[in-house]
Amino acid sequence: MNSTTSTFSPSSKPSETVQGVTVRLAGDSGDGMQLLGTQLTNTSALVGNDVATFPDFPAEIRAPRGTRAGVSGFQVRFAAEEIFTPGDGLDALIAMNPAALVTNLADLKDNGILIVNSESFDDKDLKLAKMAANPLDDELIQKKYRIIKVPMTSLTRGAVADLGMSTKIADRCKNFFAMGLVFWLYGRDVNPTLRFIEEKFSSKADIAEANRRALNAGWNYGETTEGFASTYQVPPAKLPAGRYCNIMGNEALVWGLITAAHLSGKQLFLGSYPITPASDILHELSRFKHFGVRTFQAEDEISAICSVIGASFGGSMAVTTSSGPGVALKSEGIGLAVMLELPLIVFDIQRGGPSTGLPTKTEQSDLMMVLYGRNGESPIPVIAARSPGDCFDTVIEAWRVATTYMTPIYVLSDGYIANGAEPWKIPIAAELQKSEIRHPEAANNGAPFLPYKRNDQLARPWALPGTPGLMHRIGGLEKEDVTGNISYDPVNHQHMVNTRAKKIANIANDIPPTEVDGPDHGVLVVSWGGTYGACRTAVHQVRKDGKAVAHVHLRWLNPLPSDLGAILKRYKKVLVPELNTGHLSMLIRAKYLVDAVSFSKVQGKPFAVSEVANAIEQII
Amino acid sequence: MNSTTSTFSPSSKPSETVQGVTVRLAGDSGDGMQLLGTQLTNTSALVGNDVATFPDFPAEIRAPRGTRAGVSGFQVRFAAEEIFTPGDGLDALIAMNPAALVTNLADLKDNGILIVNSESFDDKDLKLAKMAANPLDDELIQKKYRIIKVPMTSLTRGAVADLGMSTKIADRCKNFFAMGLVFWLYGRDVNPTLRFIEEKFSSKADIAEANRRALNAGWNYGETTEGFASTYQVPPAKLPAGRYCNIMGNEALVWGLITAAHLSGKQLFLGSYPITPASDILHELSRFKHFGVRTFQAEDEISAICSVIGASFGGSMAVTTSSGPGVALKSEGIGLAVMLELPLIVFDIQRGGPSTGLPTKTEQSDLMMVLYGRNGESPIPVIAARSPGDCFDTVIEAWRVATTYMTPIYVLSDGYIANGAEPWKIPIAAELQKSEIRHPEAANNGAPFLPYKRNDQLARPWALPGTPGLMHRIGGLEKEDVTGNISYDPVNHQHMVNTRAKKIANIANDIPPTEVDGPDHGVLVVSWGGTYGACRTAVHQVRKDGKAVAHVHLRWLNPLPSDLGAILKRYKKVLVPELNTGHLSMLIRAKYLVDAVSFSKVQGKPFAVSEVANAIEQII
Amino acid sequence: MSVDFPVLKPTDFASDQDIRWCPGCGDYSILAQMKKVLPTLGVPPEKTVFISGIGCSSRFPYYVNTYGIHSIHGRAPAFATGLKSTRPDLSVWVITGDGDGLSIGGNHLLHAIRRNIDINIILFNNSIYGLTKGQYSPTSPMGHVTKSTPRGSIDHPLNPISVALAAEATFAARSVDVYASHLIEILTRAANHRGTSFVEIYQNCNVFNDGAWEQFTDKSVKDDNLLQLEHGKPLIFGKNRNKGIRLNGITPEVVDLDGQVAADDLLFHDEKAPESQLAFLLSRLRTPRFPEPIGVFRAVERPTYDQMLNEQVRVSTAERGPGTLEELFNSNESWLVP
Amino acid sequence: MSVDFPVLKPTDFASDQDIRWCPGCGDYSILAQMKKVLPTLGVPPEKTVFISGIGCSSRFPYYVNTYGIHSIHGRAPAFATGLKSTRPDLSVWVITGDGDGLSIGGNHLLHAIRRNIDINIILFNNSIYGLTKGQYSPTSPMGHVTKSTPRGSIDHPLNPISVALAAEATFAARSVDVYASHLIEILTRAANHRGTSFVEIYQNCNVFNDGAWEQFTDKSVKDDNLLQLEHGKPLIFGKNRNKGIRLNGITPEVVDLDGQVAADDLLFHDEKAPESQLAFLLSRLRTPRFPEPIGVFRAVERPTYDQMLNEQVRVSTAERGPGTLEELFNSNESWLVP
Ligand SMILES: Cc1ncc(C[n+]2csc(CCOP(=O)(O)OP(=O)(O)O)c2C)c(N)n1
Ligand SMILES: Cc1ncc(C[n+]2csc(CCOP(=O)(O)OP(=O)(O)O)c2C)c(N)n1
Ligand code: SF4
Ligand code: SF4
Ligand SMILES: [Mg+2]
Ligand SMILES: [Mg+2]
Repeated sequence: MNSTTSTFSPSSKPSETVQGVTVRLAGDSGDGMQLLGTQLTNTSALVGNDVATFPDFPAEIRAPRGTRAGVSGFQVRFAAEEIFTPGDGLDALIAMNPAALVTNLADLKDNGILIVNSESFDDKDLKLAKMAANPLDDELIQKKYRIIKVPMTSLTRGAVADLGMSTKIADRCKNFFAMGLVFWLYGRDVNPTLRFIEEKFSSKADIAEANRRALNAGWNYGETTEGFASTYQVPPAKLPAGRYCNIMGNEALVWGLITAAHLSGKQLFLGSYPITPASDILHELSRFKHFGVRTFQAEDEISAICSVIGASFGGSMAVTTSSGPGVALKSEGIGLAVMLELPLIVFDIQRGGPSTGLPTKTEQSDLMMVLYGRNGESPIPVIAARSPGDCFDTVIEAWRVATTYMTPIYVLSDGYIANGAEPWKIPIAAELQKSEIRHPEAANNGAPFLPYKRNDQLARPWALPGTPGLMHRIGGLEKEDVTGNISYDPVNHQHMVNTRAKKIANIANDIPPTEVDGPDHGVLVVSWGGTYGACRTAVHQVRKDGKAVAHVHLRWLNPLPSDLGAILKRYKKVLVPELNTGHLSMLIRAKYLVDAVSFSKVQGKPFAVSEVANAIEQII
Repeated sequence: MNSTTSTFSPSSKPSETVQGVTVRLAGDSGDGMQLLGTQLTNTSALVGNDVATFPDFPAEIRAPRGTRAGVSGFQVRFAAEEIFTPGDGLDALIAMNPAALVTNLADLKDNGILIVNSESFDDKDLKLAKMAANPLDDELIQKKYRIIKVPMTSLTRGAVADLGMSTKIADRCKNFFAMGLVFWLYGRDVNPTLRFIEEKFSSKADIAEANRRALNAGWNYGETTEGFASTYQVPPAKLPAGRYCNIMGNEALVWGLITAAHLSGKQLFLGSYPITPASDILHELSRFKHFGVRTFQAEDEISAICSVIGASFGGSMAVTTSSGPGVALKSEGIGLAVMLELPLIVFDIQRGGPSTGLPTKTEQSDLMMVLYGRNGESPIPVIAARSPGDCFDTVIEAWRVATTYMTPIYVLSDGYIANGAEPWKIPIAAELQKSEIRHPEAANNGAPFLPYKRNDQLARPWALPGTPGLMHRIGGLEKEDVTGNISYDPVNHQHMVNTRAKKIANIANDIPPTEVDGPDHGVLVVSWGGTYGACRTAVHQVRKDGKAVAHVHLRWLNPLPSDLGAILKRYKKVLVPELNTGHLSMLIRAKYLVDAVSFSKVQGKPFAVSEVANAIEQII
Repeated sequence: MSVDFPVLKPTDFASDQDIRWCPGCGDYSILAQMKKVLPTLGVPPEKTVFISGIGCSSRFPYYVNTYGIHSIHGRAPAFATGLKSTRPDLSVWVITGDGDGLSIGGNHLLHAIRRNIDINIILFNNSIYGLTKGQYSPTSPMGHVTKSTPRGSIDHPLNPISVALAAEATFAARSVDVYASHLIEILTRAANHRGTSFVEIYQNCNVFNDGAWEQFTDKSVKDDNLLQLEHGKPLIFGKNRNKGIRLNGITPEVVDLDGQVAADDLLFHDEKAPESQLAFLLSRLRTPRFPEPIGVFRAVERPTYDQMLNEQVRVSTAERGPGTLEELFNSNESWLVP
Repeated sequence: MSVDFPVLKPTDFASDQDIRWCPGCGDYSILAQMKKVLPTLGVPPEKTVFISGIGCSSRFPYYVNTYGIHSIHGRAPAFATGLKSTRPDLSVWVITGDGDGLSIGGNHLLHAIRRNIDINIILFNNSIYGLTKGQYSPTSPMGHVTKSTPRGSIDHPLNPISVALAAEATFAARSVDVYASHLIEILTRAANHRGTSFVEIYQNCNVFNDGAWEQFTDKSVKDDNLLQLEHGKPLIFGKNRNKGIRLNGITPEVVDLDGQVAADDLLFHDEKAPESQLAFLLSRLRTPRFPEPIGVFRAVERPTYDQMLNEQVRVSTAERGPGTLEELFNSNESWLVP
């Protein structure tokens, strides 16, 4: 639905215009910070700001109240210019309790705004957060930041008092009070959120009313109390014209899948087993049955990949989604897909490893696994999305390549992209390019069908069960060229190994020329995947200081673009920032014998722009 | 048992002395060629020759009689000098039927001896082998080779005639007839084989007698017929003094395991799931229960690796064995072992891939998988055996490292090593070095035990269940340094990732200086695993022609020896022959930025010496 | 369906591949009977798919001229599930072995059966790992001496029919490789059952486990060791059909059909029993104490997974109309940038 | 054993980790009862090992001060098998969930049970995937609306006890998270049983599947929905114990214990029945038609895997003498090179 024009009266207090603001909302998992953050994001997007978000929640469903482990955070940056990251330092931090404060304060800029619920800092709360003294009384903190203590609990209770609901329920509205206050502070329109409340709580009128009141109470608190001298205004960003919506990575991925299926006239089948942070793709897709989407929650990841191979054999657009440990389990099945040369997509929404690792944190440490984690010579194309919205295009390109070359393909995303959000320019459906897929037709000449007779792309025919005269058997044993019969012949094996490799290498011919951002000399920063924003921003920053720094962001990890070697040679230094111990840098060094320097971070967290900028400064 | 001195009368015909002979025995899977080959090997070893073998059998249990698919071959080279391979060209080929002849003739040297069972070349046999004409009538073949047609069927039947057994049974003795003939041709003592027959058929006296007669009939046939002008003698090789036995790769591996367990005072536990060519390790070990060996045939490879982790947690020497597809399935479990930092050995007896591939053929294409086939940053040491006998030492070294550094470790072998055989100098048990393993003792101070407090090797303590006061829980989630408690702290994660990597890298300090065979300039050939023999021989050959070629054979693939970088830099050219598409060469290029050239062969077959020699000549 | 369809012959289902099983292997007979059954089902070769795992038995698909996948070890039911869910128009068969289906593949078997996906799973039970040359399998008896158990197996064997029933099977049956006509009947019924049909076939591996089922194939004793299940009929067996199975409480016992006991006193078979306890009880009958039943243990109706999955798609589409990209792209709140 | 052992208290088994389950989760009660049971078993903490997979339930080992492994998803029984086979002196517990144990881990569960390895497997059945925030599980009822099944699940659920029995279980039992005393009794019996003890616990996930077991915990109705199994006793239930289960042929039926039907006419429970059909029949009793049994379905003796494995080692050693390296190195024919 489109945003209905709102009758929204801005604050009467003086307001200061700024180019961008970074806010983090932190509280208990139960405090509804994620909801608060999403509302602030959408509302900001609706007024035309560019936005970028970074939700960060604990691995436990509901870690104990008030503890540091239980803190859930949501960071959002909204700006009047194009932005690529949710920002490094915070302009404002809303901390609903001591644990939230202590675990997030380090990121707050000097003189930044610190809004706390002053009523959640009693001894019990401090003890839960394992804190000796009350930070609010801390001299230093009071000097360093603009602290605003708000008795949110009682104010919220007051606002909903005459609705006669239990204080337990009443207290649940606290986040809407905080929301109102934040909305006031940044001159955001409350109407979209009011609409949201109406829908979300349509069945519970009293709850809806309570939240509405809390929201307004928060807004009015800002307007009336001395605490706040002025509000801040962030003008709309100059985004390319068009209709936009705010979209999350996994959401864009789902839309991309449905679109790709639609454009290629295929039925979409997902075979998957739940795992963080990939589960939402299964959840989302299962809601699109009227698009002809079939989802299968398998008994495990092995069954998932195998079901997908079966569906692909049958002619569906078949995909499977997982993360680290689940992807490892699929290795054997994917190896078979390589041998069968059937098109399908495997999504690895990377998380912190090794083993179970850090399930809710982000990392790029599966690259080598998806490239080489199979027995034998088993080449597979690998493509990576660079941002939430980019997942849409990545999926469409992946499916085009998978079907053109008849190959399984890996699409890499990560927890940061999956749960992050950004404004996304909605394409005109009618303008999207159809990609029809040809299947061999029935043959009645009695000649045996040749399942491994290849076309110019070295792709074999995708012959579908049900087609008369094309009956054939395929399997995991090495097969004879052309006929596909089992063959143990040494020369044939060599030929097939070479052919499978060549087929994937040829995909490079389909990859558009590499776009280089910046000069053709000096330092080249090469990145891939979710670090795009931090790297691009950092490069621009350093370049502003007159340094010669260029940026290449790779969408394709296998094959690498054919022009990459030439580009690399132009630069004195090559820096490869990765959220792993240097996977891409190893590939580049091996392939091009270029002394690429790895800038590695493995902390379960995305790069801060400043970190990358410093690394660049270092090697200049 | 030791060889009893034999009363063996050599042939009365003239005999020619040669330095070495390569013979291949080829026939139907049912024809007992493997048995024939083993006997010829052992007998040759017993007379002091150096021997090397290469059995080659079909994937099917019993492929259809007489077809090319059903051909089973066994190649053995016995020599008066030290040899590293079973040889390229054949001096003699024994072909029991047309299929065996066509599939093997190409490898027979010009003027080589070709012995055939002339009675298995009728039209039916030719049809089965899909041959139009009878090769025995072929002009060219008769010119090119010294062809000897022996009516083996009727001769064998004749030899056992008065035992009154069915011709079906009688014909089963054909291979012993052929054996007798071959033994005569190369002046081999028949007594060991007579002893073997006695044991093997102790329960079936008539069969034993029939085989004995067939063997002698074959021997006498050589002695009496015109066909053979002279016999060949291969004098003993000058091997280092000591007691030797002939040993196969998987056998040496089993002995190494039992010995390592013995020397470290550990109970050996094998958790495994059958798969070619690793199954024999399970079979062999299950026969050593009186050595305290416990074998567990798991329901699958995942259960196998997990059972092994459980056994290691309990304090056993725990190992698992598999090949390509099975190893892929273990990835997730091995990732956990990395996180738990428990000592265990994973064996990958490599076979032809990808997927099910070529189960009975050899390949080195799992290297990248064992290095990188896990989610997240998951470093594991990797060591590779270079020959059948070397498996023994490799296993002992692997276990030492695994326990010293508290880490899972990969040992790589392959089908060629596993089924190949060579003479092996039997160590003096008493002289083998004991390696005792320390486990922390009971603590009663009530202080919490610190499972991730490390020693100088960065190894954590191996605290065993049953020890009072050391109770602790470990798991796959990232853990806090020292305490091992779950930790999502970014800095801690970085520290643990670095520490796990550093620990494995440190193993390089334990690796002896790299032995370089040859000059310090010119071309350096770098190899690993089962290609040792072919590469070493080829390098020597080329060097004989006065060329500057050196050879480094790597036992450790991860970490690479610390002196390797310096060595590589000394050479103008670096050649890396591998039975894969260039895994090690990629590692070398990435790590040392040396322009290593990959010489790749992926045909399910070992290198021929000539192939490697040519490759060297090419780049000189 | 078969009506308007040209008559097919076994040869129409014979592939051009030469067969790689050992001479004398029980697999040959099963293949032969399958080739006789397929033409009678009214399903053309191109609408038929055979999916197998890895093992001697799993070579099967190469020998029938239909579509087929020789997949990986133990996972065939998962491939079949993906295929049948998206292509309900196909007739999908799974060929597996006692190792492939019950060792590494036990879980997929369990879940395919409980979902009642409309496929036919044929398990070749030779109580041994054939292709890997003779290790014991999950159906090998305790004490079985094999390559990997020189002192005898210590694993209590699984009973395939019991497992299928506990997996909520709607169709479970058993036959023997060499009983051509019986095997034909069972395969035909399995093919015609809607839902997962599970069939265990006693198959002889004459190389690594010869004679494992001798007691059921040896003319002189088989009639006393086999019990042919017939729906609605009392459980009678024996060379001269003079023995029967009677219930004592809930415990079965073998009785002689002499004057005392009449057929009516015996336990009657009911393959359509809504609950599975009778079928389960029958699956527990083992020699030497009892004869072992062959035939259909259980055959009941339950909606199939593929049917329900596609029904949900149909209903959603009917309710909400076929999805369009416009609808998709506008499911989030959006704004216009001029 | 417990005699010469210092008396232990529940606190001796409490770990120093703070518990990360949601407030109100059924797991708390199970943990509390387990801590009461452990000190009574005469096994010191250092001889006790808890091994779990992945899931909320699988966090369990962190909360008991014994040795423990929080392993990977679905594989806990395999770790336990390796440990117990080599360390029969340890008391090994497996903690798993309905997803961990029956979805991804179904096959390992099956094989651990059939081998009768001497471990205790406790399955926390909340009919949902908790840790991953609410997808349906193999025990979720048909039609269950969850995150991954917006139009309701179409997977026919598995019955954990039936599966365990088909896996040849020697011990199978069921209890409910909030029935402290009953749970203590069942856990104690599971611990004391030699062989694989399988225990299913109805556990409430108050966040993603609240009230799934309400009919068994809600005072007003529970007595009519629950049947407490007692060995050798007739199957009687109901608030005023006025209802029973009677066999009609092999079909169970609910009868009122009015004048007509006496307790003696009812089906009697026999947990020691050599064959498993009675236990299986009981496992099929489901509401609303029947009350659901809790207690011990089956408890019989069978040699354990670890026992037999170590026995083979003992016997081989006795027969052939402890192996020496000299013996090993000379098992092949050898020759001397001077
Ligand atoms: C992942 C994997 N593990 C192990 C193997 C080796 N393997 C192939 S078939 C087989 C067992 C076959 O036994 P069964 O399923 O009973 O089939 P049969 O040969 O007896 O017909 C094994 C262990 C494999 N191919 N793949
Ligand atoms: C290989 C792998 N796949 C998937 C996951 C994600 N995952 C963790 S727990 C779980 C299911 C938990 O359900 P259950 O076993 O019922 O435990 P509960 O949380 O309900 O106690 C899943 C799918 C994982 N950790 N590893
Ligand atoms: S090994 Fe046994 S099962 Fe396999 S083909 Fe031969 S006889 Fe048949
Ligand atoms: S999500 Fe459910 S099962 Fe998990 S801890 Fe919370 S209440 Fe318990
Ligand atoms: Mg079998
Ligand atoms: Mg659960």
